[in-house]
Amino acid sequence: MPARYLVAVVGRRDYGCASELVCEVPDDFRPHPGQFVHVACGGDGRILRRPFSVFDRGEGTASILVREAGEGSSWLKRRGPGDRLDILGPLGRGFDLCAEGGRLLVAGGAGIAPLRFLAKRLLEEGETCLVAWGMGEAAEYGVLPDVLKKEADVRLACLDGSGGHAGSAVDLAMQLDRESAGQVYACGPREMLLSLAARMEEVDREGLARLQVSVEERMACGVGVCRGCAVPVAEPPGAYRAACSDGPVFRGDELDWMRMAALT
Amino acid sequence: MPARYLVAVVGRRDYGCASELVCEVPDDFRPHPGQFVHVACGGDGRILRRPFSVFDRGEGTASILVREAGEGSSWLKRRGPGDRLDILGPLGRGFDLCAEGGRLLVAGGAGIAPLRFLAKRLLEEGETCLVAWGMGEAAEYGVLPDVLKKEADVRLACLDGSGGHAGSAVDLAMQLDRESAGQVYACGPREMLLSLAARMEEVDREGLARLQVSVEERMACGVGVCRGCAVPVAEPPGAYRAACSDGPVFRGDELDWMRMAALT
Amino acid sequence: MDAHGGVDLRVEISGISLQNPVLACSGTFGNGREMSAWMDIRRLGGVMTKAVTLDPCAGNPPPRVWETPSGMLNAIGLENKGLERFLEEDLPWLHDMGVPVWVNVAGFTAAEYVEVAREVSRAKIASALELNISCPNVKKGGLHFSADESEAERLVSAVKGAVDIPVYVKLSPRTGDLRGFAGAMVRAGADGISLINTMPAMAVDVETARPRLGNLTGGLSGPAIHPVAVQMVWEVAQEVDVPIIGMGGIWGWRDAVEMLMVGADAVAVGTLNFTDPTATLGVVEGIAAFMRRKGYRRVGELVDLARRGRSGAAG
Amino acid sequence: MDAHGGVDLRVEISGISLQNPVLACSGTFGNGREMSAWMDIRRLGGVMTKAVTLDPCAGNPPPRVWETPSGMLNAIGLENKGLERFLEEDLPWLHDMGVPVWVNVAGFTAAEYVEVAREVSRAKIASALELNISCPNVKKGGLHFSADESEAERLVSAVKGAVDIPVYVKLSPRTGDLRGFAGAMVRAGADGISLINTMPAMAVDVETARPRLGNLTGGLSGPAIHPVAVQMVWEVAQEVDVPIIGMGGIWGWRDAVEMLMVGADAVAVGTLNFTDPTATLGVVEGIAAFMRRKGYRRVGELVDLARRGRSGAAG
Ligand SMILES: Cc1cc2nc3c(=O)[nH]c(=O)nc-3n(C[C@H](O)[C@H](O)[C@H](O)COP(=O)(O)OP(=O)(O)OC[C@H]3O[C@@H](n4cnc5c(N)ncnc54)[C@H](O)[C@@H]3O)c2cc1C
Ligand SMILES: Cc1cc2nc3c(=O)[nH]c(=O)nc-3n(C[C@H](O)[C@H](O)[C@H](O)COP(=O)(O)OP(=O)(O)OC[C@H]3O[C@@H](n4cnc5c(N)ncnc54)[C@H](O)[C@@H]3O)c2cc1C
Ligand SMILES: Cc1cc2nc3c(=O)[nH]c(=O)nc-3n(C[C@H](O)[C@H](O)[C@H](O)COP(=O)(O)O)c2cc1C
Ligand SMILES: Cc1cc2nc3c(=O)[nH]c(=O)nc-3n(C[C@H](O)[C@H](O)[C@H](O)COP(=O)(O)O)c2cc1C
Ligand code: FES
Ligand code: FES
Repeated sequence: MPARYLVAVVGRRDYGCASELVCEVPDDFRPHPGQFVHVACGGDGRILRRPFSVFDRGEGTASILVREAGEGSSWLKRRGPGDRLDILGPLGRGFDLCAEGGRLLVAGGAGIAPLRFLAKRLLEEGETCLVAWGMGEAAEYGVLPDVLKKEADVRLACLDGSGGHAGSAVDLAMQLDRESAGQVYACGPREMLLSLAARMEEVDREGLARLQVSVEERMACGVGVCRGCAVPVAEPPGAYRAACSDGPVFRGDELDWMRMAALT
Repeated sequence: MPARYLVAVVGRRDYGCASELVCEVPDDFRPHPGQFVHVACGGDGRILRRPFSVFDRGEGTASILVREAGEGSSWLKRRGPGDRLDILGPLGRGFDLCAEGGRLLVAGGAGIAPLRFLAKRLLEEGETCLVAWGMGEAAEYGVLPDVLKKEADVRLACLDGSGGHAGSAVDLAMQLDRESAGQVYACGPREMLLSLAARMEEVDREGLARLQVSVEERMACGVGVCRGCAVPVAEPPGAYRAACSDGPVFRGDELDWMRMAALT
Repeated sequence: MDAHGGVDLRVEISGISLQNPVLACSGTFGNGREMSAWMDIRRLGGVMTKAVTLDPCAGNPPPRVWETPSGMLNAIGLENKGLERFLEEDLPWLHDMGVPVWVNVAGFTAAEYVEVAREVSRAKIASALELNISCPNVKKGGLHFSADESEAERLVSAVKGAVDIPVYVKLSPRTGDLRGFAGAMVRAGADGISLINTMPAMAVDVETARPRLGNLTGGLSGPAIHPVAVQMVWEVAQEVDVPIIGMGGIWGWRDAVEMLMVGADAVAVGTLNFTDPTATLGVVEGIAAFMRRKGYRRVGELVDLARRGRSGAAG
Repeated sequence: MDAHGGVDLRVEISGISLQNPVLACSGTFGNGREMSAWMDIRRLGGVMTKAVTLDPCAGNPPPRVWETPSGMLNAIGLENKGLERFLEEDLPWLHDMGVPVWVNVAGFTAAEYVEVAREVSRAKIASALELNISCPNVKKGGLHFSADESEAERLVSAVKGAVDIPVYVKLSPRTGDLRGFAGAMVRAGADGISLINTMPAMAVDVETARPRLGNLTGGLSGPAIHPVAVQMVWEVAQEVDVPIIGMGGIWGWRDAVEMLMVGADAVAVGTLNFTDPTATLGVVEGIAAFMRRKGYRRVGELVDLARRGRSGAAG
């Protein structure tokens, strides 16, 4: 059950442009991979919470990975032991883990957050998975790639060629395994999701049904009441669903990719 | 010349309900007793600065005494070494030091701030002075009374009888020296100033001319442009002057005490 | 009432009994169902539903929300399932919760308002209607009525003629002659006034020169507009004799008490629900604690106190 | 202009040449003298003076200011030394600084507005007038004109008939039919529009049930109202062809650029002056830096870009 928690930050690990904030959480905080927490990010006239995917769930702790993107995330990234966070969660519909065949996880930038948690869970459940993680340059997330490589089969794609595959995460993913994966899980910038969806559709008409994406949309409430986080869906035509409560994870064939592409 | 400074807090001393914040200031920061600084008090949607009297000016430092009165002062009171303050100052018209005869300083609560600085300056200039400081109970300002007693002749008045004179600062002051003082300097809550002015007027018709009060009025700009800090003055009738630039120190006979009393 | 330690929070407006003066604002509480995962909505004074239109409405293209200093913009665009599903799914559910319900009615033409209002009234399980003639986020209907007093009057009388439950009219902060407008609504038959809706507002990303909202403009809500709402309630309360529900940036019990003191009979909490889904109940508790501390026994003692206090002082 | 690294900040509106598009708002900059202790006011695009009334005006009883979330209330009540001393002391001083001056004119009757306007125009050293028909803090005059279009029209034509310098009309956010009102002002002769004035607003201390301001109600300014100002400029820019000076909660260069992009020809900085008396010049520098970074050479390229950008995209 989602609830409001005031959690103590018990650790912070800085990874380049992002920081992992480890918080003490009670046992009843049971996130599913792909779910998020809605975090109050300080005062300064900021009245809305910010959504962050669950990055990890350990013994008595859970963590988020915060990339600085603006004032709220910048405030959050600077928290550390001694601070408390006001969070709502876990929220939203996470990834569907049931699938036949291999799993391919495609992350763009901080989109690694929910996919890392997913990968851990999949491995715990005895599944195999392959992670393609794209970023601008190899140093962007500090030592995080090395940390994650110890946990799972993580391959990097760097746009500037400074490490791993030289190019995008989508290119890398398609090279690695575009036909055999039973399920492709993705999280990243909208452009990345658009290009991935297009490539999946190229493969075969059912490609989008094998895709699950976690979308980023601006949110107010995070709990399904404001309709602020509208995502264009295929059915009924012209309709929207709520990223926060119907998502943030959608099956590729649930979304209206044409209208997704038209959004700025 | 007043200017905007970003000053480093180099010390904080807690005195019960108030804290002294000691800041590093450049040499060209030359406050006169009774002048104030206008301090930015954090974010949280607080867009206006808060005025605080200069409490002390030492070697390369200046300090203010902050009593917690609301959200801004509460934020300010919690600053300490490592923090920086954004201040404008020194601002306003301070006390007129020239006078014949003894000086009596009458403070109510945190109104001690400008009078402490005044007393130090008077003593430095070889004048004598007597300070009557009123508060609710003797413990309210921690050890500050003891600290100040080492510097000057400070007498306490506690409303609850827990120390010094049992009663108000005004009562004490009138007992001490109501006729001989060449100049009476006062700072404190409006009610205190009203009662002091009434008592001074009782003494003789010129009593108010021997009185100088530092008034507290809500301020926006602090520099004389918004006319937000209006203080009712005697001449011309019905007119107001600006606490921030015409004051905060006014001669007793400059003010319209009838209209002062009508304010809430 | 014992639940609040000797303080009676009950309020009766337009013949509707509220157990306390705190409602949830239209559009900020869904139709109650999602919020019931977070709180016991039966403890509210009342719920004002998300706007209901005749036909289902997909709403505006995203992005639909943007944060501003101490406020937020929204341009949801009346997304809702339409009258039929509202009457089937949402209204009965709310009714079963036993909480008074103000159904927020919107339309793109006057005829649509009237039809939605008539059907809701016919369902016999809504406590009242709230006519949303002040939504800044639709091209037709909505705010259009707020700019034209006589059209708004015609709308209110048409709706009144079609229903037999109380009709509240929700005012926009973009109203020129506020007193005149409020008075005209009451003369046209309004049983109560609610205010304020969001303020027309806008933000542009200077890096791209693009508006932050898909709809280009939106409505401002939250603490930023609270002082505006207080002033408007104060002004309208001097003009009309019908009950007033005050809303706009209420961010805790203190803001709610302030609204009552300037003349609101009840208050509604909006954007704060997004920051804290249990906030409404905190406001109820806070009002009760304030009343206990100050020795007030009934909510009515607070209503209009800022004015009565002064005239008392003057008299 | 070399001073700004290849970027030309000059703007010409109503035949008045401004070296940059940043003015200081009326009432937030005094008449320049106090501010000149903090900055070189000759570097401003222009100064809009504190309201001038025919007779000296003592203003409202204190308290006159109160802080609200990301905003402030004021009820100064047009305190000023009156026309005569303004013409003797302040206007010549400002003129000597060589900075364009908009004289903000207020009155308690239409005749007073006209007389002040006539005398200022006669002095031959003011660049333009700004008719303050939107001050929420006086019982007569002020906002009263904003609620009545035809009275406002008569006032504008009467003033126009009495002066030979450009007349700007300052609009209130409490205007119902904004486009209609702005259009009517231009047809009545307004040479330009400035907006927005403060929003009528209020705060009450719940502990005492007393309003926070001596005047009971006041005007809200600051970042809280910025999105409202942006929307209003956007709307008025679609209606009128005369120059627009945009103001309201500008809190840095970004907000100023935003105002230009929705259609303002120049901007004015208000409440921010209270927080930082040198802020206006920071806004000028910030605009220049933005233009350099983005490759804009003239301010005019920014004006209305949010609309032009879109129509460009659509066309
Ligand atoms: C379901 C979900 C999960 C997310 N998980 C993560 C994560 O694990 N790690 C991470 O670093 N970021 C994550 N994000 C993005 C993160 O929420 C934004 O970076 C953050 O809200 C930016 O806030 P700001 O105040 O720093 O930026 P500003 O640009 O100042 O924010 C202004 C407003 O826009 C919203 N906003 C801005 N950028 C985004 C965005 N990309 N997505 C949604 N809203 C945005 C803010 O919430 C705020 O309301 C996630 C977003 C969503 C929707
Ligand atoms: C010239 C001058 C000198 C001062 N010197 C000192 C000093 O040395 N030490 C000290 O502790 N206090 C001093 N004060 C009072 C101090 O400025 C207020 O306590 C402080 O502004 C309260 O801000 P807040 O945010 O905590 O309270 P809030 O009540 O939240 O403030 C809300 C608004 O009201 C204003 N305000 C509230 N109380 C006062 C007040 N008493 N006077 C003026 N404005 C007020 C605030 O500035 C703010 O704009 C002085 C005031 C003035 C005018
Ligand atoms: C996201 C959102 C959706 C809203 N939808 C409606 C609506 O459907 N009908 C309506 O009358 N008001 C609607 N409003 C306005 C609110 O009911 C309320 O009048 C306004 O937000 C001011 O209150 P607040 O500042 O407490 O939010 C909406 C407000 C928000 C923020
Ligand atoms: C203290 C104060 C005094 C003002 N006085 C005047 C005035 O005399 N005439 C006028 O037209 N506007 C006056 N205004 C309104 C401002 O000029 C400006 O329109 C408004 O404050 C919005 O801008 P801002 O949010 O940047 O302050 C005043 C505003 C403030 C805050
Ligand atoms: S953020 Fe409110 S419905 Fe999704
Ligand atoms: S605070 Fe602005 S004039 Fe004094």
